[in-house]
Amino acid sequence: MDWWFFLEVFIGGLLSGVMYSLVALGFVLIFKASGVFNFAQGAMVLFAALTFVRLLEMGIPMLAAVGVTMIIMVILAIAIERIVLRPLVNQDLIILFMATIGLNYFIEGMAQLVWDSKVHVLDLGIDEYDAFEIGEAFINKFDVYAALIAGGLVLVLSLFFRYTVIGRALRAVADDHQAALSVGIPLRTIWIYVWSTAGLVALVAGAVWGSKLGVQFAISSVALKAIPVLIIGGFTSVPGAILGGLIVGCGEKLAEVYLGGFVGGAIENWFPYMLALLVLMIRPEGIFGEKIIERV
Amino acid sequence: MTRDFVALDTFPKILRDNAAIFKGRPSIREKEYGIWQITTWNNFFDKALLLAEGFYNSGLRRGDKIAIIGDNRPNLYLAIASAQILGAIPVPCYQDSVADEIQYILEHAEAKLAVVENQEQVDKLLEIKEKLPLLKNIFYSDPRGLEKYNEKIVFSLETILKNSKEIDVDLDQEINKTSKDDISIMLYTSGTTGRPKGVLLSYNNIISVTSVACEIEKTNPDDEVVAYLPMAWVGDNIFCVAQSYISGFCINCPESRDTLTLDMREIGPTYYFAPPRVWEGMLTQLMVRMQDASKVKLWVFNFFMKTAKKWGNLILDKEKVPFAARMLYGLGYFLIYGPLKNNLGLTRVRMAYTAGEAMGPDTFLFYRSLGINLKVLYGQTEATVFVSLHRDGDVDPNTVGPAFPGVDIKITDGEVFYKGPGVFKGYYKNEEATKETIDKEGWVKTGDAGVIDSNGHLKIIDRAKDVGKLNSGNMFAPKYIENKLKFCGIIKEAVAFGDNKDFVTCFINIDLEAVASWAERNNVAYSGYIDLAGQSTVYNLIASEIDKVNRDLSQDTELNDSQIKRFLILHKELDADDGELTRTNKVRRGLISERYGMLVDAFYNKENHCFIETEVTFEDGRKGSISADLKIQDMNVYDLKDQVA
Amino acid sequence: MNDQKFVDRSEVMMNIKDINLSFGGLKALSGVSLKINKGEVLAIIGPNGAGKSSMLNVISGIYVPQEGEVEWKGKLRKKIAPHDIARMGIARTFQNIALFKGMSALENILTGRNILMKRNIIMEMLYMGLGRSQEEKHRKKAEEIIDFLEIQSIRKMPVSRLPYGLQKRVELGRALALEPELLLLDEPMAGMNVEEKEDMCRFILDVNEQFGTTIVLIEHDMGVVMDISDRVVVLDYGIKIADGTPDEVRSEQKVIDAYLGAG
Amino acid sequence: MFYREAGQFKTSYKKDQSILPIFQDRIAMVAMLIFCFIVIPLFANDYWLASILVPFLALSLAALGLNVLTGYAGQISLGTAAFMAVGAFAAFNLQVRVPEIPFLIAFLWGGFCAAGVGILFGLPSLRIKGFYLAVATLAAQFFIEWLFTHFDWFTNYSTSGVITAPPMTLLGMAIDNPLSKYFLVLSIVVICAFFVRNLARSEIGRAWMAVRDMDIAAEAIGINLMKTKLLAFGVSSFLCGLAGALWAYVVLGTVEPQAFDIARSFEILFMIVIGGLGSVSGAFLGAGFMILLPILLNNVGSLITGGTISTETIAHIEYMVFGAFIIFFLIVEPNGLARLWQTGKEKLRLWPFPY
Repeated sequence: MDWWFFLEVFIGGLLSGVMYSLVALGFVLIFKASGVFNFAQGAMVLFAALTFVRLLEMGIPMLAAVGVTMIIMVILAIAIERIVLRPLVNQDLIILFMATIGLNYFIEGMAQLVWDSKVHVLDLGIDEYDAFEIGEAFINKFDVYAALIAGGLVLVLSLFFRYTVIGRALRAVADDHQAALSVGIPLRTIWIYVWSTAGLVALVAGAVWGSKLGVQFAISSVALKAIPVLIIGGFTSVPGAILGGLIVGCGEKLAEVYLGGFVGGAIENWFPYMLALLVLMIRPEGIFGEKIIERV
Repeated sequence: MTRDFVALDTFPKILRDNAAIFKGRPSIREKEYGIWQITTWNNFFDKALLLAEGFYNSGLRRGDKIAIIGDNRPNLYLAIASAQILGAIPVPCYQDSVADEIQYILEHAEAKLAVVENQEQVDKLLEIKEKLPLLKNIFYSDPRGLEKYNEKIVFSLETILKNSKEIDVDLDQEINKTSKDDISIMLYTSGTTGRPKGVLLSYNNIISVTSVACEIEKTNPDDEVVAYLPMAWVGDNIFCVAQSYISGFCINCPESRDTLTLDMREIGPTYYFAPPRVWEGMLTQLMVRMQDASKVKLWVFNFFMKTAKKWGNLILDKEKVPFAARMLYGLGYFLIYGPLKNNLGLTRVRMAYTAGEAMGPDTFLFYRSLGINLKVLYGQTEATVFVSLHRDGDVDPNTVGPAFPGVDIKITDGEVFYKGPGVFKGYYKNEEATKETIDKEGWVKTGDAGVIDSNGHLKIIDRAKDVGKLNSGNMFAPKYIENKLKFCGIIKEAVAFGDNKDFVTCFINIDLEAVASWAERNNVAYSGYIDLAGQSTVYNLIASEIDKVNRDLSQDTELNDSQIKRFLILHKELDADDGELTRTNKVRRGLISERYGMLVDAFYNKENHCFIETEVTFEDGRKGSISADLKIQDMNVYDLKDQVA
Repeated sequence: MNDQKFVDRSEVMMNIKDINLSFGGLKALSGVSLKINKGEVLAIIGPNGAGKSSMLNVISGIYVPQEGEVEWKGKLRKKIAPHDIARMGIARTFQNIALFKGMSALENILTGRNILMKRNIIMEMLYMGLGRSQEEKHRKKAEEIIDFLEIQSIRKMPVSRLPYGLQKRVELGRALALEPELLLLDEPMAGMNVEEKEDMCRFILDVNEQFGTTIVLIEHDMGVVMDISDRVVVLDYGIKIADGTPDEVRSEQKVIDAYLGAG
Repeated sequence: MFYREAGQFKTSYKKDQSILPIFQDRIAMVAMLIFCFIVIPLFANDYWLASILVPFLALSLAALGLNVLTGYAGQISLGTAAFMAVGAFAAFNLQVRVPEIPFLIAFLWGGFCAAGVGILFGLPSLRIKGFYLAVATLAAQFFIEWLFTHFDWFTNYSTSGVITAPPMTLLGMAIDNPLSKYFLVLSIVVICAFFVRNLARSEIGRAWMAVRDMDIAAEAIGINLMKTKLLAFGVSSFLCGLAGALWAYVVLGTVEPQAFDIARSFEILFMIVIGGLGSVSGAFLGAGFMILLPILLNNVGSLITGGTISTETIAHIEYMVFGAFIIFFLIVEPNGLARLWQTGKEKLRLWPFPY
């Protein structure tokens, strides 16, 4: 067995895992604040990425494009809160879940209708094929940068959560809605904030994924990748999301490389889910998730 | 189907015959455990025999009385049949009468046995058991809550039906022994005054009258009737029991009081009797419900109601009607009348009766316009119900129809007298009362004031003894006025005064349901009956109705003096439990005028308000008192002249 | 239903020997012993947080105390699957109504009969043979309960549309449908108006009388309970402070304190 | 308005519990069956039969299956298409291996295999709820899709990786033209619908609904959650498997695993959300809606823009419209078209009264 190769695969896995975490982060934010499992996160990633790339193509400078996209995402967030969440407030979670599936379809449709469904190249000025050499292992630079960006975002977010009023309010909401209100910020505002933040995360994720795979419809399916990440990491914990991402990342890479061969390959589609299932059977609330206690 | 009621001259004989000719057909259905449980004629008869044995064993003999107390339940009808087989006399009592009312009747009737519905009634009887030495046994139909009773005299009907011992008489012979002049049943008339009197009705009375009624209406074994009227009331015994015996149709007993309307809907009776207040109640409810319908719907409804008003009755009376109108009515029938009748459970009604009180012409015509063949009859317990009756195609809302076949009617100084095959055998143990009522030629005094109109219809004005004179010397017929008031739908009860007075005044009871919904629509806030009744807006509402009546009365030469000058709205609903109404909900005029004497005085002492405190009985029997300061309102009256002008 | 008229109240149905129950450190019940006699109406009362619900769950078998043992009909009871509790003859109602919202009152009660039905998917699919006959057989039983609880008029209404009091009644009906020997009522009168409470009391007593069902109810206010129970047990902070007839308990100083203390 | 219920009283539980207790409803049902079995075949052309009605019926069956699981038993599933795939491939393989097997048997076999797989992936439902469960079913979705793509054995080593349904003959008649196919599918679907309806009103159905509405209470009255949920998974997957077989044999003819991708799963989920959770009619209404809406959009689109509009754009709009409808229904009428139908019926029964 070639340990360098193993290391290479392993690190590669970790790095791509970070990107999963990035998407998962969006889910966690919203779940923490509103208990909604936002299936539309993937679509939001797509929408953000498309918007961003199209703005760039229009020749708008990078930062401006980021800004505009952000504004659009915020508007989207507000719209969602008003049109979808408000009427469904304190409905069954499962209903909300299905609503976000609908939302997912809507946004996907909209994204491609407003912009288009071609594949767009997004260049963040990072060479995708350049790589660091560690011993005999090659580590893709791009992945490293992506990881750094992701890490940075996570850092920013956790600071935001810890040191801003909104942030604290958000944490409060996660624990208990009444408490949140006592902080003095109406639930609705909070939701808008959360969804906007999720929008931001979507943008970053979109940009990173986009520049890796090219911005296209397929991006929205990274959401499906993120779900097992959440199951493993737990829906309510940011660190959980990170770790979950890493686990899934290298788990699937290693599985692909070392098992895939025997079973005809392309197993990374379902492997994370099987992993997730395993976790679920052992610990239904995920590794970091808070235990759900049912009152008799 | 014509049957020979000379041979079949008693109910036991008819029942035995029915068991043969209607074998396997339902005689009585009861909704129990969610479905309509059927008792066929033959097993009704078999059960009756078993029960008869049981009664015989517990000492019931020819001529003995047996009290029947409870809601309409097959077992109680069964008990009546069984008693009759033994030649004993069933005495049904009102299930909601209080203990001492029951006690009087059982004492007076010397009842040996009592068959009751449930625990409630059993308790009532046990409470007065000591005072009824003659009462040997109590049988109950519904065991609920009675298992633990270890009273020696209380038994369940089921036990009898299950384990009946052999007896030394042949029931078949017993049945043969019954003859047409035997007493079939004894019914106590609630009587607006004094103690109730036991009216004795022979088989002949009932069968002769009923068979004619069946002839007129062509009743047949496929008819359906819902038994919901008190068993102690003659109506139930004729319209349900007797007629079902004679024409073999099925009696349907509702599941419970509060499912009556549902059960009515399910059964969809073909034959329906209801006192006016029920019909009126239905109509008010219907209108109230329609109030909340959408604009469009309401428009359609009103449109077709107009159509019905215009043509419905003509069509029902088989008169000539333009084709277009028929079409329109047909459409209306599909869109409105049909569904409406369906909702009221009246879809299949072939014959509908009302009696007992006068009914508002509008209400009356409303139902007829829907194609419901509603008819008024005038009757008494003493006449085995039928004295006069509307006939198909000869219906007049203001009368009670022409004399019933075989009945003669005469009016002597304003009072209605009749004679015929239905005339009762007398009051039980009350010779002089009997003499008072039936004279030598067999004319029966009704105590009602009435007239026979140009086309031979009898028209009832009022209780004869209530008809008084105003100081002006003009006739004063309180009931007539009160009814006119009640027809408006928002007045539940009215009590008019004026005998030996200068002018007419009256107490009003508002119809809570109707007025409440009016209040809602006009957002008038109120906290309860008393409050609502006191509201000046409500006073004005009532005043406007009274004004209509006054205009109406002013056109009547004899009655224009009877216009209402002053009125007040009572702070409590007149209630049978307080003795203010009879069990059949007729106002006890005398009692009221003395209990509320001070109010009456206030009327004529020109006071414009009066404080009163009255004792009331609550649902659960507790006593309490309510007081209020009642406002008295004046009305303006009209002369004949300014009508002409 | 099992019409066992005269029940021998001395016979012990369940014997709970000084149990301790705690959730992660915090004690819910400490050293509580309790006998439930066959055929009695036993009320467990106490201020909020006295451990009433925990007690009920111990009785029903959902919670297994860390210490102490529970004897059911003279035999030591081990941990049981929640769905087997009913099979032991124990039925319960819940504090905040736990009806099946998607069903009518009748269906809710029928569902209570499920446990007594046989499952045969083919026959039920064809709605023939057993599939149909048992539906009809048990419908009869359900109807008897409906009749008993006087809810004929709302038989086919969806429970979600019923007023609170009636919902409680339907839930009682569902529990009765199991034909239990032991019936646990978790605050049966909570949030009812006086009239509804009176009705409920009447039904509880009738159940006890007619079917000889042993009844354990927990209530938070003493009032009503005192009139209908043969025996009252008072809990306070997870400790049994009184056990006896209503009158005995009423006069118990500790009880008065506990209640005044709890306000 | 059409109802005349007065006089329709029930004298036995048999009558009271019959599937359509109201006379007017029985009439309506008969009328509808006549319409489906006689009128449609008389007047519908091949286009309608082949490309609208038959697919509609097949998907209705799948929706019916999912409705058993999600609507009645309250267990959400995103793996419907996977179970359909199992049905299709199992049926196909049975016939390939054992050629003389009649296709109906093969269909049943497909159903049972699907049921087996369904139960397997239903096992997690004992520990997990709501969308956690959805994840488990997603696992099924991806795993099975992958399985059929990567193991040629399932496709009988066909180079193109697709399966081609053997010709079907029933009692000597070849079922090859749209009409015969229509009759075949219609019959199967009607029968299944009848069975589901019966289950729903029996002890099993009540157990399912009890678990759905309040599982704690359900346990307290002795309902075994595990058995009940797994049974729901089994029955549901059986129907989906059957639907899958129909989809492969009758609708497509040649199928690749991607015909049963996650999009299909969502499509069917949408059908029951829009059609109505927990009702048989809902499955059909929803399927009808999902089939007809695109066609409608197409026509409307080309009408407005005079045919210049690109199919791609239409597709995007379709996405948006579906999404919007889902949200709309979840907000306005969580019980879907079926409930609207119900309320309409109630109105008719109460007519002319508002309540």
